[in-house]
Amino acid sequence: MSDLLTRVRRGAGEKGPGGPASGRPGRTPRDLVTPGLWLLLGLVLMLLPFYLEAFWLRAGLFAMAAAIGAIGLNLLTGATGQLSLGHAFFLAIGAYGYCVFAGDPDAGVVGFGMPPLLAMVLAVLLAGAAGGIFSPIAGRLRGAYLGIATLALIFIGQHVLFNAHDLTGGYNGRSVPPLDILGFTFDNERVMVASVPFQAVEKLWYLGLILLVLGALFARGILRSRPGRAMNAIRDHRIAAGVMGVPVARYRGAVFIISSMYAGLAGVLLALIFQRTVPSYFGLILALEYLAMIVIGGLGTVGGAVLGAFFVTVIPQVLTRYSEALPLVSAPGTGGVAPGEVSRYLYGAAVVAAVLFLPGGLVRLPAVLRARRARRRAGTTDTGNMEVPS
Amino acid sequence: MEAAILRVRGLAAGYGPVHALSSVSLEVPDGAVTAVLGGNGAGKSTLLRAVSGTLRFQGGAITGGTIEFAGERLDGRNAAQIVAAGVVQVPEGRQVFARMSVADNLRAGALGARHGRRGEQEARDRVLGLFPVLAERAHQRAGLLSGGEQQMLAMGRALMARPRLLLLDEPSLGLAPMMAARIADTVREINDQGTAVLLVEQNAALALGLASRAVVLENGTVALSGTADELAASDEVRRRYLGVGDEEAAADAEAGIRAEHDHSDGRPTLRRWVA
Amino acid sequence: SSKAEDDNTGGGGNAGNGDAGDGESLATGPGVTDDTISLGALTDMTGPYATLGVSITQAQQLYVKEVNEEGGVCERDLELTTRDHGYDASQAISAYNELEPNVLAYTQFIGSPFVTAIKDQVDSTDHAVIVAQAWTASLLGSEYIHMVGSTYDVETINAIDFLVDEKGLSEGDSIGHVYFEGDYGENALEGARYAAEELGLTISEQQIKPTDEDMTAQVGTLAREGVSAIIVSAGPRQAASVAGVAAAAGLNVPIIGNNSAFAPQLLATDAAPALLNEFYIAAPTLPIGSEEEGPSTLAEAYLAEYPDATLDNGVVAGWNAARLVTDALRIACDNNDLTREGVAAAMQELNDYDNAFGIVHDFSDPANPSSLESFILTPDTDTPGGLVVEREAFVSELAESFPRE
Amino acid sequence: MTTFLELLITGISLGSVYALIALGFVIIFKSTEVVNFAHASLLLAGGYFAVVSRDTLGFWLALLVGIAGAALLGMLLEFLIIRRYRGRDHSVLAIVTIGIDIVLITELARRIGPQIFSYRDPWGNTMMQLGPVSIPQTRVAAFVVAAALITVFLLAFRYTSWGVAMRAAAEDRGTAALMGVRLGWISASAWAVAGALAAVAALFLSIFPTTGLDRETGLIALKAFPAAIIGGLDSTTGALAGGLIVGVTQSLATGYQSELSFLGNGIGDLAPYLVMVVVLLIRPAGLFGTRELSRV
Amino acid sequence: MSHEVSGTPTDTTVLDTPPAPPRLEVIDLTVRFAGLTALDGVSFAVEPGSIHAVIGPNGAGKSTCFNVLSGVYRATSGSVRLGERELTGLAPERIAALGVARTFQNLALSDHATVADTMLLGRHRLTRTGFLAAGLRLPSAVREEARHHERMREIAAFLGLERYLGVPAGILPYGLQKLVELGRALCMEPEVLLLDEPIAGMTPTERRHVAGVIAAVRENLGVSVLLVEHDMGVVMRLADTVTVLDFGRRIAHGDPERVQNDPEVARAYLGTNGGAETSSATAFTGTPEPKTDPTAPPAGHPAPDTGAPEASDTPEGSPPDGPSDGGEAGATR
Ligand SMILES: Nc1ncnc2c1ncn2[C@@H]1O[C@H](COP(=O)(O)OP(=O)(O)OP(=O)(O)O)[C@@H](O)[C@H]1O
Ligand SMILES: Nc1ncnc2c1ncn2[C@@H]1O[C@H](COP(=O)(O)OP(=O)(O)OP(=O)(O)O)[C@@H](O)[C@H]1O
Ligand SMILES: [Mg+2]
Ligand SMILES: [Mg+2]
Repeated sequence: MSDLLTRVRRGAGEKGPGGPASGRPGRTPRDLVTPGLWLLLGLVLMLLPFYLEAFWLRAGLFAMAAAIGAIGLNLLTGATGQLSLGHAFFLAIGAYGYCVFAGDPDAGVVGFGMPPLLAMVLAVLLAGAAGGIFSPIAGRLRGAYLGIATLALIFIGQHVLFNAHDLTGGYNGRSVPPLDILGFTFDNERVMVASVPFQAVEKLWYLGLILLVLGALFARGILRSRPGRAMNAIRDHRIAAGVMGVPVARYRGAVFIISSMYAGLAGVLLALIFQRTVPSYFGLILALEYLAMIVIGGLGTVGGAVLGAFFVTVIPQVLTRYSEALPLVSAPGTGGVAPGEVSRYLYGAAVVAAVLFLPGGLVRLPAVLRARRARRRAGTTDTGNMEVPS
Repeated sequence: MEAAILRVRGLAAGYGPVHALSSVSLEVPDGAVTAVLGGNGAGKSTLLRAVSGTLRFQGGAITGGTIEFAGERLDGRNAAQIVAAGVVQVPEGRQVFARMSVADNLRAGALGARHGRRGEQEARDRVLGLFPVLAERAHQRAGLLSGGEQQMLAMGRALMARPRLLLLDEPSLGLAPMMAARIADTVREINDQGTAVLLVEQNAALALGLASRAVVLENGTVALSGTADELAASDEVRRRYLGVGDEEAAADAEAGIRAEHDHSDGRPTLRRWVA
Repeated sequence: SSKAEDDNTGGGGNAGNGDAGDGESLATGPGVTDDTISLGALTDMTGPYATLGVSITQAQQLYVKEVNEEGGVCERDLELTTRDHGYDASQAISAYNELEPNVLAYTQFIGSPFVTAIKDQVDSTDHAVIVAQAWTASLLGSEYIHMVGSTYDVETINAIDFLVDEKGLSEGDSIGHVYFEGDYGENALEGARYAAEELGLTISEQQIKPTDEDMTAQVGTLAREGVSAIIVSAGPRQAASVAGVAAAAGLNVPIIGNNSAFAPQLLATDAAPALLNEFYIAAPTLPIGSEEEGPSTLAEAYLAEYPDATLDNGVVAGWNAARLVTDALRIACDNNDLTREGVAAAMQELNDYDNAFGIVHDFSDPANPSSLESFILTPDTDTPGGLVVEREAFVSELAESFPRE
Repeated sequence: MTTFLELLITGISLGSVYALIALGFVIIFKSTEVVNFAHASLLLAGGYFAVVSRDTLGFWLALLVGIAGAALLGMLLEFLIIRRYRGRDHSVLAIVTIGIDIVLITELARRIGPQIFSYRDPWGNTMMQLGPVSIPQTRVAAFVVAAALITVFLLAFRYTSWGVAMRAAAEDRGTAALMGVRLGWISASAWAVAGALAAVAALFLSIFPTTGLDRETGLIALKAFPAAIIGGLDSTTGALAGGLIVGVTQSLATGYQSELSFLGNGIGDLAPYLVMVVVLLIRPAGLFGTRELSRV
Repeated sequence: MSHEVSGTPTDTTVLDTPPAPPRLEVIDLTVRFAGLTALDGVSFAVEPGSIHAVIGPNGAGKSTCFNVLSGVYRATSGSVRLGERELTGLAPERIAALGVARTFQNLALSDHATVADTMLLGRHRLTRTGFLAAGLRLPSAVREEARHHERMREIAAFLGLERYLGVPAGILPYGLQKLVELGRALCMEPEVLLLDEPIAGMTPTERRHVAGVIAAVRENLGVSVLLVEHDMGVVMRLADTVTVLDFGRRIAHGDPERVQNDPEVARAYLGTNGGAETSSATAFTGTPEPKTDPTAPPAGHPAPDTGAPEASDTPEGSPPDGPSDGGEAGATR
C-alpha cells in the first residue's frame, strides 16, 4: 500500500468518529457514563407526573406525540430523502381512525365500538394502508415534486374531514373515546397514586413515554442496520442503490408506509390527549411544523426528531405561559408582540439557524461543542490531511 | 527563466479543520507549461482552487500567503474577478453543466470574459476546431456525454474565456490513450498560442512531457521543484510518480501483487464466502 | 415538592375557604381570593381570527378596568388573564387547561371546535362558565357554555324573513347562499334551508373557504341561476367581493350577511359603493355606532382607551360577554356562592337580561340561544363602526318554530 | 355553453394571476434549485409596501415601491440566508424557506393587523364584455401583464447571457464561478425578479374583484404550488400553462359545484390539487418540466 | 495471460475450488438514445472466471454496455444472458440478486456514510433483515449483522481499507474512494464483477495495488471480471480477452496481443501503432501525432444523428427507443 495511504491512515485512525458499524474499541469511561445518564433521565421522566402540574405534563405529552410523528417523518424525509409535506394527513388518519374504530356506535357519528387498544392498532395500520395507497405515486416522484404532491394530501384530507360528517363529525370534530387497556382507563377519573391524583394527563404520560421509547428504539434499529443503509443509499445515490441490490421502488414505498404508521400512532396519541379531534388542526401548518422539527433537530436521526419535536411544541407553550414575565413579549391585548408571534419568530428563525449554523441540527450540538473545545485545547496544530471534519 | 505570470508565496489553505496546504511557494512562467505532481490528497486541487478563488465552494479558505497574477494580488478576490483577470480553471472531474446543452455550456464558458460577440464567436470556432465532436453534440445535454466527451467539453468551455493562464486539474483522467494524447496536443497548442498553463496531473509522464518546469506536492507542501527534465530524472519521482525504476515492482501488475504480499502488513487472501 | 394533595383540600376543588371578608359565609371556588376574582380569556390574536380577537380582548380589558375602578365585584377586583392560542388546537386546549385551575369563569373563548373539544370536560368536571365567541348551534346544550344572542341558523332565518318582508322575495324565488365551510357557514345554511323550505324558496349553495377572496365564479353562477337575493355567511372580504362583483355584473339583488360578514374597514376600500347600495347585515345587537346609550357610551369609552382602534362588532361582543359574566358574578355574590356552580346558577337567573344593546336575553335555557331576535343593519360611512339599523330587532315566526333537537 | 365559456374566461383571467406567482417560483427554482415556500410572504410584502405608500405616493409610484420593495426583500433573503447555505441538498433549503416564511408572514400580519388596504387602482370595478361573457377589466389587465412578463422571461432565459448564467449557477455554483459567473448577482437577481413578480401578483390579487390587501392575502400563493408543479417546476412556459390550468379547473369546479356535489362541497379549491396529482401520475415532472436525467 | 503466477495461494487448505460462475453473454446488443446509437449490435461473451476487458475511445459505448448489464439502462434490442437467465428487462436489483456487481466510472458513493456502512450496503442482497426484524432487533437480525460485518471486515482488510471503516467515505482521497467502491462491489460476493475504469485517477503505486487486487479477486474467488479501462498497460497484463468498441460497434476482439496489433484498434483507439509494450506512460511521453481525427466518424460510419434532446424548456417526450429505468428514459439520480 502506498505510503500516501499510510499517511492518511495515521490521521484518520487516531480519531475516527466510530460510526455505527465501525469497529468498536474497548469500553472507555465515556461509554459507561452514557448508560448511566440515560438511566437517570428515564428515572426523572418517570417521576415527573408526581411533581409537574398538568399544564407541563400536557405540553410534554404533545411533544412526545409530536416526537413519534417526527421520527416517522425523519425516516422518510431525513433518511430516505423523500420530502413530505403531507404528514398531517396521516396524523389525521390515525386520530380519526381511532375514533371511528373505538367510537360509541350510537353517538350520531359512525363508531364501531371496538376495544380501544384494538382500535389503536387498527388506526395505526389504517394510516399505514393510506400511506401504501399513496406510495406508488410517491415512488414515481422526486424531490420538490413529491413534496408538493404530498401537499395535495393535506387538502384532500381537509376536504374529507370537513365533508364526511358521519365519520368525522365535521368542523367541530368528534370526541375521542378514552383508551382502555385491560380495564385500566386513561380518562379523567381521579386515581390516587402516592396521594397524587392521577387524571388523564398523568396516566397518558406513561403511555406516551412507552410509545415514544418503543418508537424511537424501533426507528433506531431500522436506521442502524440493513434497511437504514439501504434508505440512506436511496437518498444519496438512487441508481447505485438499485445496482447494489436495493429494490428502490419497494423500499421507498415501504418507508412511506412505515412513516405513515408513525404518523398514525402520533395521531392516536394526540387524539387521546385532546380528547377531541378537530379537522382544522391537521392542516398545512402542522405539516410544516413537522418539517421544522426534523430540520431543527437533525435530519435522518431519531434523536434529532425527538429534540426537534420538543423544541417546536414546547417553545410556544412556554412563551404563552410566561408571556407576562418575558421581556419584549407582551400580554395579549396590550399591544406589542404577542407570545404567539414570538414563538413563531423563534421557531422560524430556528429552522434557518439550524440549517445555516448547525448543519445536522440540535443533535449535533454536543459534538460540535466538544470538537470546538478540543480544537481550542489542541491549538491549530496540523493533524494531518485526513482529520475528520466535524 | 522568463518572467513569472503567477507567483504563489507561502500559501496555506484548508477546509475548516483540515489543513490541506502549508507554505506552498511556486512560480509559473509566462507562456510555459508548469506541472504539479503529487499523490492523492497531496493538495494539488486545493492549490488550483486557491488560485481560482473557488475554495469556498468546497468549504475551504486561504489561511495565509499571497497569490500574484501579472503583478496583481488574486487572493481576496472572488472567482468572477479572477476569471476577468484572465485565469480560468478546468475543474477536477470535469463538472460540466449536466442539464444544459453542449452549446450552452460553451456559452457559459464565455460569460466571465469580456471579449464581445465577435470574440465569443472566434473562441467558439477555435474550440469547435479543436473538438469537432462538440459541434456534433451541440444540442445534446452535457450530462449525457461520455466521460471523455465531457472532458473535451470542459476544456473547450474554459478556452471560451480566452484565458492568459489556464489551470488544468487532471485533464487526462479517464481518457482513452488517443484522447489523452489529443488533450496533450491541445495543451501544447494552447500554450504555443501564448497561454500559460498550470497543469495538475496524476499521469506524471504526460505532465513532464508537456511541462518545462514542475513541482511535486506532498502532504500539502512543495517537496521537490525544478525543470521537468530534472524531475523526470529524479529517482524519487521516477519511482513514485512515473511508476518506473523500482526494479522489483517494475510497473508490473503481477509484481505489484507479489510486492503487496511480501509486505509485512500481510494483506490476507480473500477466501470465497460460504453462506 | 410533589403534587400530593393534603386531605383537607382534596376533592372537587370547588369547596374553597369559607372565610369571606364580610362575616357571612361566602362560598368561593377556584380563582377567587380575598381580594380578586380571576377570569380567563382564550383568544386568537395571531391566527385567522386575530381581528376579532383583538377587539374582543381590548373591550373586555376595558370593561374589567372600569368595573375595578368602580370597586370591583363582591369587594374583589376582577383579574383577566388572556391567552392567545392563535387558533391552534393544541395551544387552545393547553391554554384552557392551564387557566382552568386558577379562574372562576371564562369571558371569552374563540374557536368553536376548541369549545366543543372541552365541552364534555366542562360539563362533567370543570363546571366553569364560558362565554363562547361563536354563535353556532352546536355549542348549545351545556349549562356552562353560553353565547350572547341568536345562533347563526336563527340569524339567517331572520335575514330571509327580512328579504321576504321588505325586499319582495316570494315563493318560487331562488336565493344564493355563499357560505364558509365549517360550522359557521354550515349552521347558517341549516337555517337557510329550513326557511327556504317553509317559504317555498330554493337555495343555490356556494361553499367557499376562508382563503377564497375572489367571488367572481360564485357570483357568476348565482347570476346565471337568476337568484333574487344573496346571503353571505362568510367573512367581510368575501361579502365585499360578492357585493362588488354582483354590482359590476349588473346583478342588482339585495345581499345580506351574517353578523361576521362585515367589518368597518371595508368602507375604506373600493367595495364601499357596492356595500352602500343594497347590503345588509343581520346581527344580535345594536351596532356600536348606534345613538342608544349602551353603544354610545361603549364607543366613547373604547376610543378613549384605544384611540387608534377600529370600532367593530368584536368590541360589542367582547364587552357584552364580559359584562354578562360580571353580572352573573354579582348575582352569585348576592347568593353567597362564588363557586363555579354558583356562577352557573346565577346565569340561569338571568332570564330577562337587558344588556343595553337593544335585545333582552334569557340565559335560563341551555338548549336555546339567549335570544332569537336580530337587528338588520346596513352600512353607513358616516357612522362610527360603519353600520346603522335598518330594521329594529325582531323575531321571524319561522325562527320561533325552528326545530331544535 | 355560455356558462362554460364564462367559467372558462373567468378561470383564465384568474389563472393568469396564478401564473405570475408560479413564474416567480420557477425562476427561483431554475436559478437556485430552491423551492421557495416563502413566496407567500414575498407576495404579501410586495402588497404591503405598495398599499402603505399608496396615500402619499399615488397608485403608480406606490406600485413601483411595492415591486422594488419585494425585489429588495427577495435579494436580501438570498443574500442573508440562501447564499450562506453550504450543503448540497436543496430540499433542506426548501425547508429553510418555510422558516423564512413563518417569520415574515408573522411580522407582516402583525403590521397589517385588522386593516384591509385598498389600492384604489385606475381600473376600478369596470367589467369588460367579451362576447356573451363579462369579466372584470382588472383581470384582463392581469392576463395581459402576465402573458407579457412570461414571454419576456422565456426569451431572456433562452437567449441572454443572464439566462445562461442563471442556469449554470443553478446546476453547480462552484463551477459556474469558475466560468466567471457573478454568482451573487445572478441568484440575487433571480430572487429580486421573483419578488417583483410576486408584488405584481399581489396587486392583481387585492384589487377588484377582491376587496383589498389584508393579512391573509399571501395565502393565495398556495394556489401557485399546483400551478408550478403542473407546468413543471423548471419551465417558464409551464408556469403559464399551469397557472391557467389551475385557474380554469378551479373556476369550472366551482361553477359546476352542484353537478359535482357527490364529491362534497367546496370542491373548487381541491380540484387543482386533484388535477396536479393526475398530471404527476402521467408526467412525473409536470407538463413542460425536464425530466431529471443523469447517467452513471 | 499468465494468471498462474498471480496471487500466491497461501493457504490452500481453505481454498476449495470455487464453483465457476455462469457465462455472461452479450448478444447483438443495441442501445439507442434519442437519435444516437450508443451500442450497435455488439456481441461478446465473458468466459467463466476470466478477465474480459472492453476498451475503446471515449464515447464508444462501454459504460452504456455496463449500464445495460446492470439494469440501469434498458436495451433497445438484443439480449444479455447470465448462464440461462435473460438479464435484459430485469430491474437493477434483480440483476444484482443474480450476482452481478459493478463499480462506477464516476464515483457513486454517499459522502456521509462511513466506509463500513458503504461496504455493508453491498451485502444487501445477501442479507434478509427487514424493517420489522431490524426495528425489533430480533436475534436473527443481530446475528446476521455480526456475521456480515465480520465478512465485510475481511474484505476491507483484503483491500487495505480496514483503517478507514469508521471514516465517512466522502472525505477520503479519490483513490481510496475508488477502492471503497470496489470493496462495496466485492461485498456483494459477485459472480460477475463489472469494473468501470477502476484505476483511473490513481497514482502508479495505487494502480499497482488495485491491479493486484483485481487479479487476486479473480484468482481467489474465481469470479468473472468485465473491465473497462484506458490504462493499456494494465489491460494488457490483466485481461484474458479484449473486446474493442468504437462508435458503439465492435471493431476487434480476441486476446490482448492480437487486439493490440490490430491496425483498426490502433487507428481508432491507441493513436499509435502501439507496440505490445505500450504503457499508458510511454504513450504520452512521446509526441504522438494522431494520424486521423479521432473524433470524426470513420469513413462509412454514419455520423450519429444529433437531433437529440431539445433545449431545456421544451417538453421532452421519452425517446421511443430510449433506455429505461423503471419506465423512464435515462437514468435519474
Ligand atoms: N471539500 C473538502 N472538505 C474537506 N477536506 C477536503 C475537501 N477537499 C479536499 N480535502 C482534503 O484536502 C486534502 C487535499 O486535497 P486535494 O483535493 O487538494 O488533493 P489532490 O492532490 O487534488 O488529490 P487527488 O489527486 O485525489 O485529486 C486532502 O486531504 C483532502 O481530503
Ligand atoms: N442516458 C443517455 N442519454 C443519451 N445519450 C447517452 C446516454 N448515456 C450515454 N449516452 C451517449 O452514448 C455514448 C456512449 O457513452 P458511454 O458512456 O457508454 O461511453 P464510454 O465508452 O463509457 O466512454 P468513456 O470512456 O468516455 O467513459 C456517448 O456518446 C454518450 O453521449
Ligand atoms: Mg485533485
Ligand atoms: Mg465510460
